[in-house]
Amino acid sequence: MTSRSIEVIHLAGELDIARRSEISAALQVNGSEAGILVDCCKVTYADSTALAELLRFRNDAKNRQVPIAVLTGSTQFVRVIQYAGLNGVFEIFEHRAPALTYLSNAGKLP
Amino acid sequence: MTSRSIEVIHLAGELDIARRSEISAALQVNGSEAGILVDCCKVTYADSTALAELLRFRNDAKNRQVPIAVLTGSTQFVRVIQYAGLNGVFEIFEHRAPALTYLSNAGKLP
Amino acid sequence: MTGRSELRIKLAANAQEAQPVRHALGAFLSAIGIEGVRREDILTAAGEALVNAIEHAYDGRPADTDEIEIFARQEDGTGLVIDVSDRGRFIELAERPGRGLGLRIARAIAQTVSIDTENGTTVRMIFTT
Amino acid sequence: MTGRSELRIKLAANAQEAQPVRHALGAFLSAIGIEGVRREDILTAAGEALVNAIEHAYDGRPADTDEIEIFARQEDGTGLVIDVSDRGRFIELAERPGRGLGLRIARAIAQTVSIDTENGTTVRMIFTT
Ligand SMILES: Nc1ncnc2c1ncn2[C@@H]1O[C@H](COP(=O)(O)OP(=O)(O)O)[C@@H](O)[C@H]1O
Ligand SMILES: Nc1ncnc2c1ncn2[C@@H]1O[C@H](COP(=O)(O)OP(=O)(O)O)[C@@H](O)[C@H]1O
Repeated sequence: MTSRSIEVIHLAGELDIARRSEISAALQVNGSEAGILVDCCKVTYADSTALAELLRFRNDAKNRQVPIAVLTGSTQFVRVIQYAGLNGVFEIFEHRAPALTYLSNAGKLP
Repeated sequence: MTSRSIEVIHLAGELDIARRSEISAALQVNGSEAGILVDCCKVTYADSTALAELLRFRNDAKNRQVPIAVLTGSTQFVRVIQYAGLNGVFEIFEHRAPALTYLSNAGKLP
Repeated sequence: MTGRSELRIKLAANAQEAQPVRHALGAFLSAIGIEGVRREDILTAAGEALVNAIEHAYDGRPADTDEIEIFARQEDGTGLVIDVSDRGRFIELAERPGRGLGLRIARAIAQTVSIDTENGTTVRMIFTT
Repeated sequence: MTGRSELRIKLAANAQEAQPVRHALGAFLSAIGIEGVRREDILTAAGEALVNAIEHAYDGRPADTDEIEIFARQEDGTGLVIDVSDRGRFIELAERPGRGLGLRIARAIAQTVSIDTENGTTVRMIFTT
């Protein structure tokens, strides 16, 4: 079987400028994914550096037609996206199951 | 069987003035104990208020001939006892087994 | 024993410094009774100003100590005022995609954000409480 | 943007206030690079002075706001200086069993502890770093 699968990228802790290169390295898309779940459940803080990397990643994914979903329970994370005016730019989910359902439907699973 | 047993009192967190009455209530001896282990493994901070309660408790126990041992892994706790000049006043252990052995030997188990 | 509650920290223009300074600000806010969403938002806004000073003020020049200062204080009638100052040069924004988020976030949170670019940059944020 | 790193917090003479103030001081110390045993000891000493002000300065009178101030700052050449001030009255110590531990602990940690009892009590602790 060579069916494409949904990849999960985990980010955790405080995502700020000190971790930019680590975040950048983690948020990569190669185009073979059926979808990518960015699991930010353990993110306790995110700043504009992290949001800029997420935006870049989302554009990369869009160009390669790979759907992405962001999973987060942190209210700071959700609010900072709003404050940045990026409402609606990311598909954000509080729970894993609906996020995976979204990716399954959005992705072109064989 | 009415053999007297070793009691364990647990204290945890930051032991400061705000918790004096709680600490005082926890540190009670009725005289029927074979020995009392004061388990401070989860204590992250103790001030002179807590030490004063411990001292009072140690005197109560001494009067009733109940041996006590203090279990602690916190370096702050050990140092604050030193700074207060109370070195040697308490039997302090880092590990449970030797503390229990001490209490078994010191107490008058039937 | 006069004066108000305040926190002033000098730091180097070093990416590693942002987190401990945010933590210090966070614990300061809790101690003066600012908690919950308000506290989190103030930390977010201050974090953006700090990151800007770290990233832009000295633009590649090597980090020294005391290049940046954060100064937070409670002011009667005004609320909480936070200045983030550096001795660098403000870089006027040529619109670039994916940039400009930081000040936008700070402006969405603080009641006012003013930027003074004489003798370095001072970003003043006022949070009415 | 002049000055040194400093933390000033006003608090009420209320037992609940000691912990968040210690936490704020602890995070401040970390942010200015004071860590480990030294940090823990400074928190212990400052905690004792705070508890004394809370417990003794107003001796039973109801707590109001801003009765106590802690002021910590880094001073060039001296180290860290912490003042804990109140507007109460110092109670001269008649030796009582089980008491007197607090100042003994603070003296064991700080290089100097001086007590000024004019206009309330100010306990100044100097920690050379
Ligand atoms: N402290 C500062 N020193 C120099 N330039 C700054 C400073 N703060 C902000 N700027 C300028 O303002 C621009 C916008 O900042 P911001 O909204 O935080 O977005 P970003 O940092 O993502 O570019 C920066 O790109 C920079 O040119
Ligand atoms: N801020 C203060 N205001 C009034 N009296 C104080 C203050 N700090 C200390 N004292 C006096 O000094 C004594 C010794 O303090 P301390 O060594 O901390 O022991 P304790 O608090 O256990 O009595 C106190 O009992 C009190 O009489």
